[in-house]
Amino acid sequence: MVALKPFIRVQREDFDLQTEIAMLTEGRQDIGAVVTFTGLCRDEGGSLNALELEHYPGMAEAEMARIAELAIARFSLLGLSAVHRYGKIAPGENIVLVIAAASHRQAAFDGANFVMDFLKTAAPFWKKEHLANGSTGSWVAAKDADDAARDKWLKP
Amino acid sequence: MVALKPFIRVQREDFDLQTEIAMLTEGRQDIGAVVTFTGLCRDEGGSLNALELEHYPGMAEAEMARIAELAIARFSLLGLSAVHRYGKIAPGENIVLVIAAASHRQAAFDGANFVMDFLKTAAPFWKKEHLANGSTGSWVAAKDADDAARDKWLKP
Amino acid sequence: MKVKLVYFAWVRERIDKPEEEIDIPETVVTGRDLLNHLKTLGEEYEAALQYPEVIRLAINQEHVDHDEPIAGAREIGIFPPMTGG
Amino acid sequence: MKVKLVYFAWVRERIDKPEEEIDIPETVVTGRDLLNHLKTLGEEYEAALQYPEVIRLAINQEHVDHDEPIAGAREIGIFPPMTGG
Repeated sequence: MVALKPFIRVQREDFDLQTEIAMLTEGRQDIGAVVTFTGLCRDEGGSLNALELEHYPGMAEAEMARIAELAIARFSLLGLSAVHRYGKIAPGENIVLVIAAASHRQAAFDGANFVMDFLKTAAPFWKKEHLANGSTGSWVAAKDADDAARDKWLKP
Repeated sequence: MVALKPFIRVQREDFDLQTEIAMLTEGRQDIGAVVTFTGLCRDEGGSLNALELEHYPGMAEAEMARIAELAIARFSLLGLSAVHRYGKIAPGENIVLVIAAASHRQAAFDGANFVMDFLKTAAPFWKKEHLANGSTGSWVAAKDADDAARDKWLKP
Repeated sequence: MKVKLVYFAWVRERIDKPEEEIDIPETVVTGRDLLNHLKTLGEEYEAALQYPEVIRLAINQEHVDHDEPIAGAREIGIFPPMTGG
Repeated sequence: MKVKLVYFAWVRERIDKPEEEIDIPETVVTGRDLLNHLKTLGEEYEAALQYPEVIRLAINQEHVDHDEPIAGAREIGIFPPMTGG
């Protein structure tokens, strides 16, 4: 059996969920559950004008693929896509999309959740804040909570 | 503060994810995470021709709204939609859609997962199998695993 | 007391009607009593309600336990465990 | 040994270049040695690598620990903890 290959993309432009889902499900009759996660830019109560997403070209795609393949094997997924944007992103805009397809619902939920937790802590992307007052804010700090969310998948 | 009202629909026709998500997120800048769950009809290895979905009109919508409101309160959701189809549905077609929007990712994942677990066990829908050999199969039996999935949310 | 009964899925198929209005004797107090009463109405009811412990009840479109009093109900739904989603 | 170094986020901003090719002395064996060596190259490196324990390293685009030997590396990425997603 040929192992399922995930769809991985790092791109400037936005994505369309219906199109991305169709890439996984079109013509198939064995998929019973599709879970999508979309991460969006928040305005932080009006203080944020934009986020600027920097990434390590090549390594970003490779890490996303590595994480996706772990999820496919662990949750017996029937399809997986991960798309991450870079560049300047305004509040309300999409940043990241993960889609997991499976026979049954819990595998699809777990697959998408797993990919997001590892993507946050291992895929080489960094966010810089552009503030509403015109100044360039600081680089977003990594959160301990994100490490904890990842580590829950590592328990025996 | 006015409590957030979920979008609830029971309908014959299919739904479009991008349109449904836009209903929750359009014009907002406080949503950081959107999780969608789509349940599809599987062909069960080729043995199934279609599922026929029956529902209790009125009560179906009321139960879905009740479950949705529990999820909104429990996970502080910023948006929630649940759409369930009825009638004859072929393998590969959509059956149900749940969308949960929140500030942060875990609340959106938990909200959608919670709604699906309760919807499976409490919303008045029933599935009948139409088999590929032309006969009408039996009504799908309720699964203990679905009760167990629901009960994990009831632990103290 | 007159009440509208609505049936779904294999309960509906076995009773062979989607709904009916029936007159309930005063000795019928709870949902459980109602199921037992219906089983006396004919073969088709007996086939539908053979295993009353798996049957679900709704009064005025809200889930209730079998020991719930049915007094004042306008509509009682009788159906198998749900399998939507 | 000659190696290409690539910097990201505030490491890139403080060193004030996205990448460079440098010549590494033979005494530099591990990633940790490399960070300590870079700190001797000037103020901007010292500012970027002031707290080496938070710095992440990648050899040939794969995450590695600080005690990983760098022998044979074509490209070493040096960057802060990731904040994507």
